[in-house]
Amino acid sequence: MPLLLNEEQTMLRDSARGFIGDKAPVSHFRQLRDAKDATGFSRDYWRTFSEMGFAGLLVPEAFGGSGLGAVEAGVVMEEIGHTLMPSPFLSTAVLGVSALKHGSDAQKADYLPKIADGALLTALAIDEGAKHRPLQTAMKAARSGNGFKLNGAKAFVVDGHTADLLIVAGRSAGAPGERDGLTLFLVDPKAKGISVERTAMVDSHNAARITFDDVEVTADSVLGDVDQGGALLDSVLNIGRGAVAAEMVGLSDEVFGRTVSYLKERKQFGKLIGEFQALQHRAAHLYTEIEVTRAAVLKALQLIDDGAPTAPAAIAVAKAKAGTTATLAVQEGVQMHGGMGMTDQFDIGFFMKRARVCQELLGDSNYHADQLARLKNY
Amino acid sequence: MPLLLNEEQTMLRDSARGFIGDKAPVSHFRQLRDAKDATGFSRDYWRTFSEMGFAGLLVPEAFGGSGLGAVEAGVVMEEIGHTLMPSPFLSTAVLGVSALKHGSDAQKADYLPKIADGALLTALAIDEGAKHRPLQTAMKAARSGNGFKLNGAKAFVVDGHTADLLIVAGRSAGAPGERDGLTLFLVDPKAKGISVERTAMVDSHNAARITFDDVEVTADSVLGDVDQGGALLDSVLNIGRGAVAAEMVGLSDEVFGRTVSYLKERKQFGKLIGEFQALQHRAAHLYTEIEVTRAAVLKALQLIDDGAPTAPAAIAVAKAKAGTTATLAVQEGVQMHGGMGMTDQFDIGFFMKRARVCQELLGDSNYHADQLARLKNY
Amino acid sequence: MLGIPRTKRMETLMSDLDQFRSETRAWLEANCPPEMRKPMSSDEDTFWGGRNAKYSSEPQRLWFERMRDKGWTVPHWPKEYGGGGLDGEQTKILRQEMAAISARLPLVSFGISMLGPALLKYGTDAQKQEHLPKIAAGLIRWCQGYSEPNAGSDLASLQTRAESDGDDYLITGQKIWTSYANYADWIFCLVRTDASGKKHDGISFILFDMTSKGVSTKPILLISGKSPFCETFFDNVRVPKSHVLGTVNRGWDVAKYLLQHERAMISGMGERGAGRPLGQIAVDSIGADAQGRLDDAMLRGQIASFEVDEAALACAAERAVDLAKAGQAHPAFSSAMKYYGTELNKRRHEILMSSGGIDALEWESQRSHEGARPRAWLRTKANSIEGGTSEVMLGIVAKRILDLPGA
Amino acid sequence: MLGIPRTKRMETLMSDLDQFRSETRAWLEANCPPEMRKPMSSDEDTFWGGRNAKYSSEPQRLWFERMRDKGWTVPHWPKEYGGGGLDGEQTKILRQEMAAISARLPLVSFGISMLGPALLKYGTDAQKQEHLPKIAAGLIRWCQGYSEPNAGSDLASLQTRAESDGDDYLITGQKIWTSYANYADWIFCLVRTDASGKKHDGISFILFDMTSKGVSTKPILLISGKSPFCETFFDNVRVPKSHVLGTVNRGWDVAKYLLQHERAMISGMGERGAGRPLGQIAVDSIGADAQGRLDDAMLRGQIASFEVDEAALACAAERAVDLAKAGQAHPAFSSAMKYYGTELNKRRHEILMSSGGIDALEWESQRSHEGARPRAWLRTKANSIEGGTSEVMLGIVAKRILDLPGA
Repeated sequence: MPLLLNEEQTMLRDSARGFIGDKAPVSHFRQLRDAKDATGFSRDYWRTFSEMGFAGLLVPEAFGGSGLGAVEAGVVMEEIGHTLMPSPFLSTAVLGVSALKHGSDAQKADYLPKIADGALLTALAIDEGAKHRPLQTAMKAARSGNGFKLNGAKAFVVDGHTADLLIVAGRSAGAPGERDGLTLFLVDPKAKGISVERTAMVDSHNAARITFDDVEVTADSVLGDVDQGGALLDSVLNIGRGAVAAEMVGLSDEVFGRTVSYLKERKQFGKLIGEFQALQHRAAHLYTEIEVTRAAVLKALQLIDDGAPTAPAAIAVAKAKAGTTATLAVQEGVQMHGGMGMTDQFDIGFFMKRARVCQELLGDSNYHADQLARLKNY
Repeated sequence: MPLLLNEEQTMLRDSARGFIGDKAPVSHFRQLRDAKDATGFSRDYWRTFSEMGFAGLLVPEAFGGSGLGAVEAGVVMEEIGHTLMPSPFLSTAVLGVSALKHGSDAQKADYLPKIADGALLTALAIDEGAKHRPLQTAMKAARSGNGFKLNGAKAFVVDGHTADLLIVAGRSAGAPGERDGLTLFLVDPKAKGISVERTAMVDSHNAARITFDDVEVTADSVLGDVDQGGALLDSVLNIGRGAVAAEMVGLSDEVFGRTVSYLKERKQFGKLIGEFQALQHRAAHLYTEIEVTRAAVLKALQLIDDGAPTAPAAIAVAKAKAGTTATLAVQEGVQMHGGMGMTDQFDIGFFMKRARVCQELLGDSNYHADQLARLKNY
Repeated sequence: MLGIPRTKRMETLMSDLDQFRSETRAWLEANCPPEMRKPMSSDEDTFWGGRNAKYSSEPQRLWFERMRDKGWTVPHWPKEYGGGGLDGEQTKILRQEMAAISARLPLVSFGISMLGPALLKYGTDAQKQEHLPKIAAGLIRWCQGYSEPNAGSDLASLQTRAESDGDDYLITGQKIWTSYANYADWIFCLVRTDASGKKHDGISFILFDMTSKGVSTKPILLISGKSPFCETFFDNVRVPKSHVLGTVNRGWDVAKYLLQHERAMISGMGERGAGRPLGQIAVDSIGADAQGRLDDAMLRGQIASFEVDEAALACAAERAVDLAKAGQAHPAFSSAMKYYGTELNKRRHEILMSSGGIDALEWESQRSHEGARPRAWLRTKANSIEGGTSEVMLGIVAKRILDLPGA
Repeated sequence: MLGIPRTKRMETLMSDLDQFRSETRAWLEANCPPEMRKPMSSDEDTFWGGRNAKYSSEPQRLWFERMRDKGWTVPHWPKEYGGGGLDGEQTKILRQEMAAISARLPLVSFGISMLGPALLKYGTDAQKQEHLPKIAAGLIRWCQGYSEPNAGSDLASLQTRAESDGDDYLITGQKIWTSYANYADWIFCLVRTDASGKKHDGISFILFDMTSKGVSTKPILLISGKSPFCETFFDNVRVPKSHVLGTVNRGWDVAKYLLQHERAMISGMGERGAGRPLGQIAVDSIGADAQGRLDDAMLRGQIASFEVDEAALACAAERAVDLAKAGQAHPAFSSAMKYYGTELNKRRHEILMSSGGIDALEWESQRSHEGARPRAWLRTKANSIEGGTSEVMLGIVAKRILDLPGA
């Protein structure tokens, strides 16, 4: 398969770009932030997004979706990266759908059509410590009657404050660090014993800390097999990582574009600053990094869609590379904008903040480089 | 103490610079290399060096030396770094003397005056594997009668092929990786069971691989205390590391100076290449790195002379930093010299080769950064 | 050539200094209130002086007044201007003894750190008499009017104009990045007194009261949140010509002199080597493995490499001071240090963010001290812009130290 | 907008290609000698052709002759010039099938990789008839005369002059970095035919026989040891004017076209992703800890970061080919790839040196294969110089892709 978007993917991109660029430019995000909007995203836009088929992008056609794959998810995420539009696309349309596709027939029939309709929002609750370490999951999932009782706390639950359904990783057996013994649960955030605290993040996007205090869940709420959630979780996380990497490509591209424009308009010492060779070389280097990253991310998404055994390594590469490239892009962006880049009035700082969050989200560059080394046995 | 050379140290530097720069410029080294000289250094020059007091620089005055310290050793090493003069200064005057100073009165009386006279050469035999890991010493030193029997192999023994006395780290107790159980031995390289293979190195300096096959040594040949050689070894290695770091400062400085000169004389595209801002910024960065490194190395050497408890951390910083700076200096040096920098006819490649060897010598930048982390408990 | 006897003449000198040290130690012990011996943890802990100065606590007032009375708000200034009259070695000892008990600075001000040195060098007797004692006594708080929206790195292209009107100038224009302009009593300011020649000529360095008619300020919100920076506007502000510091149209000399002080200050901004090692801060949030090593091998490596660089920079800073004392310092070396120090400080805060992980992403909660870590991180991004960008610093090194052509 | 049916027209096309693939596979299986299915381990394993060509083995001769007879030394060239007449997809399949059995290239030559494309684009019919078949058949070995001692990155400032003398030129000057000039039969060469105008004008691209009177060569010793590079001297070498390729004084166009091919080739030089992972090579010499991780945590981190970059570059190289096929490639993108690929390859070899440690410092022993590792390391330092320096590549990206002013 060529490492290019095909015709349909290009149309999808144009369509996403049209909507996101027109309706939700960075000023839309700024407005939500300044208003300290309680939801953190526009429900109206999400409705339109759903009508356009984006909420159900990955939902199988049998359940009312488009049945598309990781590449298409990446296409949309990249456009989101350009304007930082807050939306439940990642949490619900990517992570939620990817998880629920592994559910029982009943679970799929229950949830997937509602997601495609834009009527149901989900959130994936994995992280517990300061860093993304899914195997370190410690949340207790003790058998209790016919079901389980959950105890523990989750952090960095993206869109956790608006979710209608939580997908929660618990430990039903084994010890933190072990792969066996993980189970995924579908949990109603209104269930007794759950408390959700929205966390105000540096990027003004949405996340929550959620504590579970003797939360009872039935056996029906298990997603996949008990104790065997590790593989399912990997597959869900990997598509999420690819999607976040795609967002970082869009973000890097946007920052870079704005920076190159600034180089062509800002004068210092009687010259356009883009005439200074030191900046030219740094810009050319950054350009190359972004193009290299773009290829790595597309490749990883294609391999996921192919079900290739090399997909996990490719995702580790993509997420690691996208993280370092986005970090470089925003650092160069702020520095080359000089003092103006430091002001809240300029948008460039938003990208720096979002890039930092995207780094941590689903594992930072260090985590994924380490994963690559493990996969290659060294 | 100010982080500057004092008056005497400045005079010492001028004196060393006078001799080394005049008598042993890089062409002297080139000549030895081209001739595949069997000794690898000029014995005549070593004699003069000794007469000037350099061989006995660290030898206590009571044993015919100048009783100076690590800073002064660094002063000479830095000058050596400028011209790559091959000499036994590191192996004998720095490492050998620093080790023998911890010897018994008899050992000191036996060896130190001869070193100061330029009549005795020593070599320190530590490394066994691919990387410098002194605690991993595995060479067996089994008790045998009144003495010990040595079995094993040493690599990267600087000046091992010309040494009159080997100072050998052996394991008299414990297992590789343990600190206790190391003992240092003074061994005659002509002893039965020893075979010395001179290794031709990338930098055309001198090193040897030495194998020990049932080599008998007496109890008198133990340097310091049996099983307790670790601390002694640390102190010897640390002064050696500081000395090599100083050599790398000299080397970096020399390469940088040559490169800046080239930037001012080579024309391309109708300009001196030093007019290109991208190169200017890289040169300015490298300048800063070298100055920062210079300060770190001098500080570490001063702390050694002070017997400060912070000396080991400072040495780790100095050797780690000197390694990365020298690597950067030679890489920029070759690149900025373009094709000419790649030719054997230009000297610049010699510095790249020597920098690589200095990196590995007594622990590379990674080793020392790791040491720093251990010293700081993380 | 070897074995030259060590010089002995330092010894008598040392005993004088030793005595100064013990007296100073005793005085500090007796006079520095215990509350003033803790690291500053908020802006409130800094006493800035000025017409509207407020003490945040009684110990703060006591400590300031005692130090002021001894002249030790500006220990190295001449006594006639309210200083302590100490020489370099004595000043260093005072700093060391203060550091030893973690004593806070009694007074922080741009008057001390920036304007003062320029006044001492370029001021007329009248100007020195007028301004220095008030700075030393914390009576007047100063701000700096340098940058303009279209004169950032290219400071000399500034446009704020001072038109001659009899014995006065009428000043009109806009400044930006004026720290604490909204709290300052007076400003030292670069203005264009002659627009006909080269841009570096025709600039004058002038002092005036911020309550003058036509001065207004507006705070700037940064990506890290609230900031001390302001936009400052001058609309026909009348200033006597006698308020020019140095020669008219030669203000660039004064500015350059002062910038070197600023750069040296900024290069010292990182928390180099002080406090808890970065690796242990990371262990606090990420944990350690069985061997006690940070349980993120990649990050541990990055931290170790950083700490090598940071420790080396601390040595270079120490050496820079010693070189300056010995009269061997290159005047442009502060630019190299400013570049290196600020780039390192940015790296430090990237590492702190990575070490904090998810927890370091919170922006407003009490748990996160209102996002202290991410705000500090974002704030450091300005380090390599303010006081001369890294690019400008590298250019200065290339030109003035390396003498590269066309730099 | 979603759910557009996937296009079906590829399917019939695929079946033709599938058939070509299976035929090719069968032919290779039958005709590629087993000895030619191993990676090349020394220079001897490469067959370069030429008047003095020697086969290092009988299988080498057989394999070359069989491939030559099928036109597959240059599979994508037209059959009339001795090529295989394959289209892009077929050529790719042939390469894939050869790679699948590790088949060696039957013939390596600058005639194929560099001059050929230029001849096909710019050659007259007579020139094509004269030269292409001899290249395809390995009869003539070519070398490239571009760089001069004072025209490195600034290639267009070359000074070798061609003076008109009736129907001939008389060529005088010096070239440098002429690979294998001492073995080559002919040279393609840039010479100045007009010194009056701008430096890019007045250059011609000319072909001549290396046995011509006045040609001499001298090998260059590199920091890595022996090299294929030579200095090449021309002293009044007489060359017919008909040997100019393309238009007289427009040789720069030909050179640029050809340089793009060279850059694409060099950017592919790294051993990207092929063979044993770097981390395992390091484990071979340094060892692993109890968890199987390389027992040098710092180095492990550097290797992992490198492998991320290298894997990403491999994707970018794949994408560059796909973009080119789709007609969407920016013509200057090869400069970006050349820059990135060569910098990465240098980094790879730094890591290999660090991984080898002490053992990788040996220069001459048999144990070290005569210093293979350090020599390879040193050789990579030229990657970012030859075929256009990294600095020139970045400049091209800045100018042609980013359209930055004055680049």
